[in-house]
Amino acid sequence: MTEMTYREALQKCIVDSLERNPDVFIMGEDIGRYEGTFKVTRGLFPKFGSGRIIDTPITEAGFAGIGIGAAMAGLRPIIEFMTMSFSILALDQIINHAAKVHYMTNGEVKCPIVFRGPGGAAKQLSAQHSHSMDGWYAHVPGLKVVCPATPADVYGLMKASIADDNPVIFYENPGLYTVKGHVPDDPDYTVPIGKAQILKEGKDISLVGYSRMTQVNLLAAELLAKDGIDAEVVDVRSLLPLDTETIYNSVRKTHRAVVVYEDWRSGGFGAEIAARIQEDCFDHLDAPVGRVGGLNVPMPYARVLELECIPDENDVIKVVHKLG
Amino acid sequence: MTEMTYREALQKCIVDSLERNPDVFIMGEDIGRYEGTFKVTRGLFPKFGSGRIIDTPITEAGFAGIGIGAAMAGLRPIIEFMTMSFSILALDQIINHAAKVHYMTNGEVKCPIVFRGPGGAAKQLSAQHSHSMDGWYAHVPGLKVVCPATPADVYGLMKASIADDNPVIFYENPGLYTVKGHVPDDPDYTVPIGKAQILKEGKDISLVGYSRMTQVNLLAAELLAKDGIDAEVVDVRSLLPLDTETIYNSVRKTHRAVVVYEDWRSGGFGAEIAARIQEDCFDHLDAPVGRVGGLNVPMPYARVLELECIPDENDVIKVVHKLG
Amino acid sequence: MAQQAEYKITESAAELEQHLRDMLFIRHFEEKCNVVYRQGKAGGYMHVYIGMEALAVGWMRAIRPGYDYVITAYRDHAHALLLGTPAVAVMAEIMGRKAGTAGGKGGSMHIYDPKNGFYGGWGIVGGHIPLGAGLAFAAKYRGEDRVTLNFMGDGAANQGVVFETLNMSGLWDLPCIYIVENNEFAMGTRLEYHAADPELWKRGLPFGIRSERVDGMDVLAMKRKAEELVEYVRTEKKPVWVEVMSYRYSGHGAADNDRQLYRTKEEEENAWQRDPIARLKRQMMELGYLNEEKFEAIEEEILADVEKVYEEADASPFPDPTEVYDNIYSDMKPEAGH
Amino acid sequence: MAQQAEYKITESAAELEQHLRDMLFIRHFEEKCNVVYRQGKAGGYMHVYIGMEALAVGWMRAIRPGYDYVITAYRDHAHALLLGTPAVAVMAEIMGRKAGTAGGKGGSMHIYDPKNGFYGGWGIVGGHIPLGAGLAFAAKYRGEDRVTLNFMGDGAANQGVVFETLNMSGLWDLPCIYIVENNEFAMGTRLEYHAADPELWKRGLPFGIRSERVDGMDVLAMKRKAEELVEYVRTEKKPVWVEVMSYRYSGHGAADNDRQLYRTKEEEENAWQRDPIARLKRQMMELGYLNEEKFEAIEEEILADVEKVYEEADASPFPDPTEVYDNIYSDMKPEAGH
Ligand SMILES: Cc1ncc(C[n+]2csc(CCOP(=O)(O)OP(=O)(O)O)c2C)c(N)n1
Ligand SMILES: Cc1ncc(C[n+]2csc(CCOP(=O)(O)OP(=O)(O)O)c2C)c(N)n1
Ligand SMILES: [Mg+2]
Ligand SMILES: [Mg+2]
Repeated sequence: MTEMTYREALQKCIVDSLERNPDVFIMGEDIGRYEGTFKVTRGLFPKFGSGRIIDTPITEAGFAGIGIGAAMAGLRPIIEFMTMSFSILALDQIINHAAKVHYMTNGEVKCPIVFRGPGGAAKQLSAQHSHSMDGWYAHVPGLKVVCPATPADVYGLMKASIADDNPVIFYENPGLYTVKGHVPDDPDYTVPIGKAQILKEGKDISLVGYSRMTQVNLLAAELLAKDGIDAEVVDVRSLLPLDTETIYNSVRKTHRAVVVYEDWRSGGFGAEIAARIQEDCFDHLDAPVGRVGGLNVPMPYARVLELECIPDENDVIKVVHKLG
Repeated sequence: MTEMTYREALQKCIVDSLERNPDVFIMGEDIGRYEGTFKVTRGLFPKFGSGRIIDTPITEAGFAGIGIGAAMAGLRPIIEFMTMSFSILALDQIINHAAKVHYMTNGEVKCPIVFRGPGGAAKQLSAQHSHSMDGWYAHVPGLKVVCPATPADVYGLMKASIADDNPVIFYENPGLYTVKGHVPDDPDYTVPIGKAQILKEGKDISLVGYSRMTQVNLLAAELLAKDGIDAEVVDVRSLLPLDTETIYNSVRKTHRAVVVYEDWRSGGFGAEIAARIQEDCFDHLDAPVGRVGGLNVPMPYARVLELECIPDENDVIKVVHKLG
Repeated sequence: MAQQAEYKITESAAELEQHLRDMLFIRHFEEKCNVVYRQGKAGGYMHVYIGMEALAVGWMRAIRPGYDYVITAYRDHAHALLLGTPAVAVMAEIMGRKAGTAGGKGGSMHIYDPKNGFYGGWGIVGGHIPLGAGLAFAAKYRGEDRVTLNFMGDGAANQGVVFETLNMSGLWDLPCIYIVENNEFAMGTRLEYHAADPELWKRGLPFGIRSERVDGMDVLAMKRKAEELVEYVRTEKKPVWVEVMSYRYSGHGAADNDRQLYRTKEEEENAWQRDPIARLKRQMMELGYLNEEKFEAIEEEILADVEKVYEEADASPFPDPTEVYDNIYSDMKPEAGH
Repeated sequence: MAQQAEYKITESAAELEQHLRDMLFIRHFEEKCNVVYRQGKAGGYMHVYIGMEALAVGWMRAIRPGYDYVITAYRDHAHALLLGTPAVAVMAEIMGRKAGTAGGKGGSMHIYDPKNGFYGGWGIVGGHIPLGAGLAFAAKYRGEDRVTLNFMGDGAANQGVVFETLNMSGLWDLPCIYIVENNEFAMGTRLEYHAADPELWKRGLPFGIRSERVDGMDVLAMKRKAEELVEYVRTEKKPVWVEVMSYRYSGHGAADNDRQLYRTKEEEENAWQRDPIARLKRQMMELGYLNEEKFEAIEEEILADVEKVYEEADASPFPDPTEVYDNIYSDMKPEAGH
């Protein structure tokens, strides 16, 4: 185990894969010479060259599609979106092409590609640069969607994503890059896609979240402990497939759940998780499934307004108390 | 009141608006000379000319954006997507531009535009032409989203949508165009955006749906009546804003609810409706909120497979019985 | 209109007959598809290639079959047939059968046969263009000398992603040929109503890409030009943009019953003067390689073949409903049920 | 590089001084923005116009202010200031204050002032280009002779939607001028790494659109050219595509600390030889309209003005948290709460 940041763990896994598999390459805006806006690809260009670390024009649909075509021909591209907000321009490529080609060919063509980048709010990037698109992707059959919250998971899930023969949406968050944690030294360390985990056990209520909200839930659990509430923190990790068993087992034990997500509250993927919990654990619930999401507001610029919009530990605690 | 089809009612409202307001125009692929793929604009081109019935190249992002710019300058465009599936190419324009401009200008710029077209499955159009995008739009603050299920509503809601100073997603369904019903003769007949309606009263269970699924729910209610189950049919009509009061009042009366939607089950907007019902009506529920959605499958071509995917009255009845 | 090519026919009688048979097979296969559709044995959207046969034949006979990559939109039967996909599998797919190229999941618009180098069969206008560039990218990445043929319609040539792809193709020297099948219509919209300048061939120029306009109603001229451009791409390892002038004799799709809305009978009749099959027939007759009887015999034979294809496809079973969940992922199924 | 224009200076001393003042105000306003950002009083992404002043001044002084429409991307301070938006409102927006053009909701990237014809201020690269065409469409629809200036970066000129818009502009004769602010970089990516052919001016040609490449580092040449093209669009009612050669002296945005990754100090120094402010200063001195003292006095005055603008903006309050729900819709609020 070595302690490192989320960014370092992610980069380590990408470098590792580039070194070991010549079919892996990475493509995106300003990732080469400029080393990436969030610096995940720092140092890669001199090491692997312009043939494998590919700076693209600002044409998200176009280079996503080129990646998909390359994957159909058997390569294993990693496509970086500078932010996931910009992947909205590539949705047709991802959803109508990458996600469907395996089905439309009845299994004849595989599409092993990873789309990655930070989603959600950073700091004052305002309305057009702060999208959470995780829920939209998690809605689409044919995609897998992972949202790692820790350095170990970002390593292990990237390993699994590159190895996967299906298109994977690999969802990061600007607020996670500097989070520190221990990462196994085994270069083959893999976290299987589709497995949730319990990051903190508890008996009173299940805090169910993913990506940066898992860190928020850990904080909330600490604070709740002071109020004598023993919260269990369920890190969903993978939205599609969704590990309902781990979630349900937790809820069946605690009899209460709050689902926490950064995306706009209304219609975000937390709604799906909440809907399923009540569907399948109805008789175990002592209270309705609570939800904490982002305000239903285009992200404003002023910090005082922005902070209103992004859910934090106090918002979680408030809903926990509301559920009684 | 005059009896007419959904298509006729829709066209009548559009013609009416074109006649009365010179700022209204309609733009889309093959809507003029070719009279529209689903023939909603039949006869309009000779009547209003190429200045107001505008045939576009196949560039959804581009003409959606031109419409948005025109709306920002005070015109009232109606943008037809040949099918809503293709609106995926214009999502950036709709979501990042139309939906946000009012907020980003703090109210200085209005964007009175209607995006309309049929969404969901028609018949064997397969994976790339059968999208339900209603849930994605209903997730986005700044948009309004309506899904009329009857001829009267398609008239009245189109009237309201054209009059609205905000961008409206006007969601039709290929299966609805030939549905017949009575439409008020008053050319000013308007259905306010944001109001659900009870289409059939009942006391045993609430069938909550929208668009074509409302017709399916009506059928299911008829069949359930034969089993002695008295179902109430709640036609949501407008997803954003969502009239939760009408929905909740129904559920508080029947104590049971099934939410029915055509979109992929996992992550569709039905999840949001279900999540809200259990959040706010928990103590009134005798059973979990059930859901019926489309299979989590890219739409297949063969009719036998396609029919598997699209929810019908039997699927609704099955879930009603399952809830006990 | 593209200049008509001047050339001497150097092909053998057998070669010419093969081109004739290729075109006739497509023509009658597509006619049969229209019948099948009218009978309700095919559904959805179905788009035939009648009138455009010379275009696909010319290109498909200019590449290395099974090695080079081919990708196109939904008007895709001809490309598959010419690459060697069994006609029964194509017809079965169109009829939604298990024996189809995609087990009935794709239908007419989504024919694929990667083993023969055919990557579809796509329904979003313009959407597959970057995919084709990606196939070319893979060839270049691996140091192979495969060429990719990337077909699109004249309407598709307006989509933004096409220009994005051209820019990257020029920037990175992708070995890809972008072929605009200009059949004068995008559904019911005539070229002049959808393109600011109908000379679509110019659109490669601002990206430093070799750009041409050629006649696609003359199979021999088409093949010569195709050979020249394929050779250029294979050796120079650079992209090409080429507008091929053609015409769509049929409606946009089998469901399009409104041809009179956007063109006159007279225009259609004029266009028939350019029929590529009639032209090759004439050329062969002039050379003494063909006479009316022989032509009729060939046509009879092909009609019978097509009929057999249809019957075999029609006798094959529909997919089983349980297959609906198969092959969404390579390694798992989605959550089941409504 | 664009040919340097040959012209005789016919402007009065007062006019020239106004241009100088315009450019100097932008320069110092932007310098102040950088300071404000470093102090943590502005956040997010902020992009300044240093080096490009002549470009915006030339165009903005060639149109009918408040009548013609202007739209641009996130590098938008200069455009607003020149159109008459109060500098305090711009600075306040950048600082996230209630007195800002958008009450603090937009920030540096999203400045708007529709009353002065300014429609923003947009963050998705290329995304606003069809919107600008839509403004022009509205002018044409209403039979007005307004001209729309639609600015974008060299990087933005690759986005597909730009080409889609050009096609429709050519097809429908939209009275819109597409202005590529070619400052040689798209963030950290140099022109030659993002454009297949760096001569971006060619991109209007396949759409039958008048297309030009001009020098944007000479305010007088810029203004002359702008006047000519604005007049063309206003009278001919046709679009124009124009590439303006410029240079970005600053980093991409205030958060970009990696200039050495994509260019050398030497290149930057060379570029400073083309500084548009120094050029106009020289021209005015040659004509005897300016001397060093007077220049310093003007600069002092402007620095003081900018300082006052900053102080006024900084003294103004932040928005109230409750405003977060205001103006999402014109007539309602969304559901509240987390
Ligand atoms: C993005 C998108 N928009 C619209 C359609 C509907 N549509 C299918 S084919 C077609 C016309 C395409 O014309 P063209 O590219 O010239 O090809 P052709 O059919 O003539 O071969 C249209 C509008 C679609 N499939 N995808
Ligand atoms: C669609 C999209 N992709 C990426 C970005 C991130 N981004 C912001 S500015 C920029 C560079 C744009 O360069 P250019 O168009 O030349 O304009 P300049 O900044 O030089 O004025 C990038 C990549 C974005 N905002 N939108
Ligand atoms: Mg065509
Ligand atoms: Mg630039």
